[in-house]
Amino acid sequence: MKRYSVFAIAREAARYHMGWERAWASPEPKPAYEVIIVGAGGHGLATAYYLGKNFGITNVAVVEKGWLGGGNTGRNTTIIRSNYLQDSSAAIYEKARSLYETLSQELNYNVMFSPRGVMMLAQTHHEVRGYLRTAHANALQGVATEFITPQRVKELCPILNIDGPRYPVLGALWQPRGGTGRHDAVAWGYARACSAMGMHIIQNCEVKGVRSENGQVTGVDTTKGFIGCKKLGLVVAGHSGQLAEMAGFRLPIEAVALQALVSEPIKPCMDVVVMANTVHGYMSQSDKGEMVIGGGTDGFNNYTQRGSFHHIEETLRALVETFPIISRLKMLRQWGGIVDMTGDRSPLISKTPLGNCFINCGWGTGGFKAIPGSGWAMAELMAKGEPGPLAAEFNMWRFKEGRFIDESVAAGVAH
Amino acid sequence: MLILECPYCGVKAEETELSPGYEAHLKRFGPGSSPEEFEAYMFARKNPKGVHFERWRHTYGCGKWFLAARCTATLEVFGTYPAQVSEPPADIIAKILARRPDWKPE
Amino acid sequence: MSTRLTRGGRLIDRTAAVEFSFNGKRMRGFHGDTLAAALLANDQMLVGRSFKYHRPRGIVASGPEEPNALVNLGSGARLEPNQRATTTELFDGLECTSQNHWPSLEFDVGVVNNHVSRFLPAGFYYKTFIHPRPFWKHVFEPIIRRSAGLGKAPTQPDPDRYEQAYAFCDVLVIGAGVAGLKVAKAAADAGQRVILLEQSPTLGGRAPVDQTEVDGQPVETWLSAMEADLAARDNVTIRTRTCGFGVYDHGYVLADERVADHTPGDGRPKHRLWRIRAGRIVSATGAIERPLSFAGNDIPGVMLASAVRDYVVNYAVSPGDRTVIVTNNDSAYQTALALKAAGLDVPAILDAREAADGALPQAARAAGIRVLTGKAIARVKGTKRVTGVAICAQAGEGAVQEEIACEAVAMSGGWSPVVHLFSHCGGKLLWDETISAFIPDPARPPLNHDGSAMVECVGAAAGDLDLTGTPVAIPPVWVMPQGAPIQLRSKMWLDYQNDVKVSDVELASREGYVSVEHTKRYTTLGMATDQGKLSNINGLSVLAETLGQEIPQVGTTTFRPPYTPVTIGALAGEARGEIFQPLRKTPMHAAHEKAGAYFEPVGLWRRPYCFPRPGETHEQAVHREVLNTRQNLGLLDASTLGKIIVKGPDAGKFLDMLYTGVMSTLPVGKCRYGLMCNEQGFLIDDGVVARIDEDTWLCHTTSGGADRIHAWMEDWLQCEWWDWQVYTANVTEQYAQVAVVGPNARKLLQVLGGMDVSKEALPFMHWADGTLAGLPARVYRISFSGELSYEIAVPASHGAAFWAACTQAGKALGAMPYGTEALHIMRAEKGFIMIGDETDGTVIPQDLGLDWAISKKKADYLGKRGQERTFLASPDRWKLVGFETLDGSVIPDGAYVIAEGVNANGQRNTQGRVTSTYYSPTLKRGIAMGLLKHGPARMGEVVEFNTVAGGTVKARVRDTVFYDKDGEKQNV
Amino acid sequence: MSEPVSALNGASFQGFATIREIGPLGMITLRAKGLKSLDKAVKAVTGTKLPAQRRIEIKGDRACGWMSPDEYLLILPYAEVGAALAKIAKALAGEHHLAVDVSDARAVFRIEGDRADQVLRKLMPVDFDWLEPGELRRSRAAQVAAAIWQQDQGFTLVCFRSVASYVMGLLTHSAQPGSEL
Repeated sequence: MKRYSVFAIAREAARYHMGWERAWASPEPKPAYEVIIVGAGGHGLATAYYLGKNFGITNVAVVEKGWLGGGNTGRNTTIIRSNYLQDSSAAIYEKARSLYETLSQELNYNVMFSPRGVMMLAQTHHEVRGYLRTAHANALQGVATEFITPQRVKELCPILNIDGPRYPVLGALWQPRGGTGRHDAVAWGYARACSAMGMHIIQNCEVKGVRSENGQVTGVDTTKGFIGCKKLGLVVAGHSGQLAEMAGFRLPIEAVALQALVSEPIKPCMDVVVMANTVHGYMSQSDKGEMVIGGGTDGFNNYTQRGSFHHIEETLRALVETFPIISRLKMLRQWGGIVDMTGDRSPLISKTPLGNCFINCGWGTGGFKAIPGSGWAMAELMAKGEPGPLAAEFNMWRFKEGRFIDESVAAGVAH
Repeated sequence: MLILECPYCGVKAEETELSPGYEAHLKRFGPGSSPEEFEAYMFARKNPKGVHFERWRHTYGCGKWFLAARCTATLEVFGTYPAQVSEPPADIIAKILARRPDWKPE
Repeated sequence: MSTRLTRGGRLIDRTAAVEFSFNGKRMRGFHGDTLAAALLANDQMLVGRSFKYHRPRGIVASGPEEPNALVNLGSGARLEPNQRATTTELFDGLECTSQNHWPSLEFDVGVVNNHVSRFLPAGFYYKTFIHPRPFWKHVFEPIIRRSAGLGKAPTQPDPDRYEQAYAFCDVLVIGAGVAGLKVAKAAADAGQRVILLEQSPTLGGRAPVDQTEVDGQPVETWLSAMEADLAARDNVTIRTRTCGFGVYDHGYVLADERVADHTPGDGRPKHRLWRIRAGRIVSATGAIERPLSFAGNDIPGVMLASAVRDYVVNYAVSPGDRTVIVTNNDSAYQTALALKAAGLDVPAILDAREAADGALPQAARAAGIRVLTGKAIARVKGTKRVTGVAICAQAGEGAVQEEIACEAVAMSGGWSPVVHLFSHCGGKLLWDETISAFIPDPARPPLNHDGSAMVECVGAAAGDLDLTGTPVAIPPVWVMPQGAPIQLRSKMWLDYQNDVKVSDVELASREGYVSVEHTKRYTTLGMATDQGKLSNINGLSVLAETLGQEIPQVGTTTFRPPYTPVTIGALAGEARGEIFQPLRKTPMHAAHEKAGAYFEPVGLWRRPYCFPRPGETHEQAVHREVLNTRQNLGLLDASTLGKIIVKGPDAGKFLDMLYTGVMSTLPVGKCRYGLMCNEQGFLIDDGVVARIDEDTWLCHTTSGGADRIHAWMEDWLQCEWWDWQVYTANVTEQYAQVAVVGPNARKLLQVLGGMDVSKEALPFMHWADGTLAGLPARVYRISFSGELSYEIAVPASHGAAFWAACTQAGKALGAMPYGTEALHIMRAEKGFIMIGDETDGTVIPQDLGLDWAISKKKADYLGKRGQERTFLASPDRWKLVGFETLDGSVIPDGAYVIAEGVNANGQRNTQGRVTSTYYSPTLKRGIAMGLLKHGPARMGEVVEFNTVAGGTVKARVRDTVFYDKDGEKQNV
Repeated sequence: MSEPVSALNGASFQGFATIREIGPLGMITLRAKGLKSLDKAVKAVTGTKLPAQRRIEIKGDRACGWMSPDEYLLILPYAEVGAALAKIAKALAGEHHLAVDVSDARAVFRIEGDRADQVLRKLMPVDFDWLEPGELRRSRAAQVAAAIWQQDQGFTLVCFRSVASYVMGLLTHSAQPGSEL
């Protein structure tokens, strides 16, 4: 792998950039691999990457039915934060966030992690108490957050209308090292690094069936034929249910549409990420100048990648009230993704009823921020066959015991 | 932005007049049921990419719950029917089969 | 120079001059002009700067596809960034400024990026700015952000109004060109209800510019007749200035009507969002001309041929005295003829095709225009405006054969049907070899709710580019000249706004970003504000060429709404300020406002948090309210509490399933506290239930719970126990409810008069109907504060009067109103739980020591099975206890009880948390409740709570009742 | 006894249509289905027959509207509600039903004028072209529940009392002069 640097660019500029090599190879599948990961989104690629990096397992194929990074990795609002309430959530999201801090250097690919700070507004007294609880939990979890005053909120984000009138800002939970990243670059950077380790990323290869013998997985049938494996990881977000069905089990999951939108680009006016959960809206400004806005989920099963527009309207109402200056901006583009919601809205990183078949799914509306941590934990689970501490609580048997990892209990939501 | 006809009042209601209620025809398991039965009742949702039976409430109308047969991949609606049944009625099944000949009722 | 012609201009009114300003420079135009036309008429060729390299940008197009001519429109509170000059109607006093430059449009420091553009190829930022690590956030990113971003951010709230409206029709036609008009008429003839939308102010589409006749009639004659015909019909609604921008499932279409953009400040809504439900959608959205890729095709003065034609014919604006035409198809010859007809010079038509013998080329030749076939532009000369072109052979590598001086270049690379609306909901496209464009596949349309085709395209949108009566063929010409070397390719712009060049797409392909989505994202092709209307197909074809694949193999990108950007204010609609959300008010709301209440939101309700007096802080007010209630008399507006009537032969059985306790045995006239759980077993609501008569109960819920619990009841009754005979009614708002609380409570009721409320007549946990202060009243003797207390329900229409009567009569008894915070403190002093404080959706009643409210005898209730699961039945759960700090301080809200050591993830172990913590003015010290592992077994133990500052607070575990443990105060 | 006061005390607005808050009206929610004496009970209170699906039967200042397959809205003078409830109780004695006074839980608006429908077309996802005289439509006005029907060259709109000022705000916004559709 040729290293990227400003010198490399200067060198290439002299020859009109004709000498750049492919970021990742596009090989045809081998008959078998030690590990197959289904799904070349951020989570799948990160899983492969850490299998190689942390466990030396490089005989890995990542198969993808479309183009890599083309699912929710390329459709989210790129928020990175770890100010979660429950210990197991905070652990994995903070692991992810801390890996993001150095990911550009590690991958030699600028993923543009921008720790510009994330604030979650408290706009009711109930929300104040909820965020104070999270702040106390975070203090014990090693997650740097603080509860800040309305004045500090205004200093950090001058375009916010903190005086209501409907929901005056009473404070905010502030994570200064939260922020945003460049979503596509995360997938591309991991893909390039995986490819450099000799792993195969096989795009346009849809899995049509999962084969097993004596309760152990043996491989997958794909549109490019059968590919054998000793271990199989299913990391396909919105289509987890379909893959699980092929593998012979049912997941506590429903697939619903989640929407987002961006405005036309304007000059920088907002340096932080703001989430306003009372009114259900969140917003940040991208490096291009677009206001990046997240909406809500539909309440019905949906695989179309199209949500219902009234959710967009609700979000925009809320945000115009919170950020009055956006009223005269224009919505440039809206889109939807299919998210898989579990019974407690927390993910699964788990063994499954099928031997050597592992699942990583259920990230709901909050998966992007977790990618490095999720891949790290999934790689550990797949390499060792047993979960490490990061994944332990996220097993799929917790529902039977009633052992929820419920983040909605505080005022927070899992975006 | 779906429209579904409420079988009680005959209104072609749009989604914003309705509240979604996820999977229909769930069988309740209470005290005495096994851990597996109860878990399945609570969590093991059918999540098909295709024909799905689901609950809707005509919240901004007559307030009644009704059931819909809908395709989750195309959002086509095959029909709606009152909630007081434990399985999809035959006419709804027929309507689905007319448009999805390969579909197999459970 | 570009200028206004002395005659012509079908859309302008030369008798109505309009003054406007651009970058502070005063200019003149005419009524009917677009801003773009008026700028060109004033020789304003340079209108902006590009995104990445800050290159000079001029007007390219004449419609919503314009990528360059974006301005900051207006000023102050009415500033609107990124306004397209090509679709902005000119009005008197219009002010606008150009974007993305510093210090000025003419001299822009950012253009340095242009000079080092070789070092800034597609995706350069992924490959650099990696070291040193903190520099991305603090150095590189701020620079990138500042140089990007286009228009100015507004700084003030929007003073304009917006509104929305619903419409329904059988057939919705989007686009009122000839094709759309014909479809609308046919549908109307068939008796269908038709809505016809047109984004521009006038009907006719391109026909008046591009055609002389329609159906054998002169085009203007045909149009006026058609317009009059449709306008006269009851079943046709025509809306101009209305862009149908998005098609959504089940025939739902959103359209943005620009009601008052051209008459700002006239009091009308600025925009109106139409929410249209259509049986069938017809997309008659025409086609958009494509640029050609030749070196220097981004220099101001290079325009789409159709746009040049529009400016000449519609606005009598000349782009320059000498315009060179470059094309791969016949339609651009119309531009040559139009220019010629306007008396302007066309030095040459460069046609990339080897032969051009159609009617239009023949007409051009006949008009004396020099037509050169097989030719291309090697490069355009000029920097801030075109000065000439160098000509080469299309088949070659760009060797210059001739140079021609000119002031403008009109280019046509063919036409792309506007298939956006067909694609929004999943309609699939076909590649049409004849016209080198994607067209809608009628066999794979988007589906409606009934499985029928939801959208069909007609006219040019369907690929029917037959404008002149002869079939149109457009051969592919993707790069000009065909064998252009990299030096030229790196000067060929695909995306003018985002500065994406042919060489960038080739680089992406070389690096393996070969999925069209990868290419787009890597290069930012098509991500600009025109969303690729001009650039997508050209970029796709370059990608296909580099991959050696056919275009349809490479695929197309998904079209997402909106078709053109839509003002966010229009999408928010009327919902701002006072009507942002419903604000629910109790009948006493006005009285509370008058009394200076500080309100807090509780769901959509507003409830007084406290009633501060002049000079009092909220905290002081709350403490005064608590003490006064405990010592004298407090009045609380409790109207928001949910009240649901449950009646029927099976009502008792039903409530026994709903509540953890037994309600069927409650005697008539009595009240009982009840808990409701969800099927998981978690506590979701609580309240007092009163038995009204033999088969009627009244269930009180929390303020936030009324609608939710009513819906919950109906859910079970309709979907599970539909054979049970039970009716419910939510009567929450029928009653105003006042809690009269404190030692003087009974006295107040006696003063109001009308009912015997003595201890004997109305014991604790009983209710009675009667009359108070002359009003029909239901009095509940219940207490949430530990004091002698009555809750009195009167009809809401009398609520204000009753509150006034209580306040008036209470004066002598020391009555003061109190708010929700005093209520919370008093209930905490008594150890009463609060839904939302002690519960958070993961807490079961058993955790809260509420086992007394759970029937052991019942075989079933909602939540019982859930509570039997291992984790919920575990003896190790955190359970409710009281806490008092050793030093009397208040435990911080949200604090956790720390435990020894750390867990496997290195997080500090915990063993509990505080759920309610207050300074008790009654006890003059901090009090708290919370959940603690094995809590009830640890009375007297000292535990440590954490603080966010890293310290700890020591507190002793105790029972939860801090005040009047024996209930002597409430049982008087 | 004080006079009953409606939510907005009779507020009004004159735009391109006239908006008036009226009431309080007497209103009874009657829940019952398939009872023999139901017709009689309704007739005794409102003087009308039992409405069919989605209909409202109006007679002078009284009416009976179909709210759902087992729910009717009875409208009558405010002062007569007590007596009416007694009549219903008597007529339906021994049969499973629920009749309850909701007069104070509601706010009622009149929207009048040639373009009254346009005010509502801005707020409700209802096809007013097909709303028949005598049809009662329950739906949504912007963000709250509302029921409407045509009556006397205008529309009557019923919503919950607590959101009366919100609904007045909506109607006022929608009826602004110059914003005709």
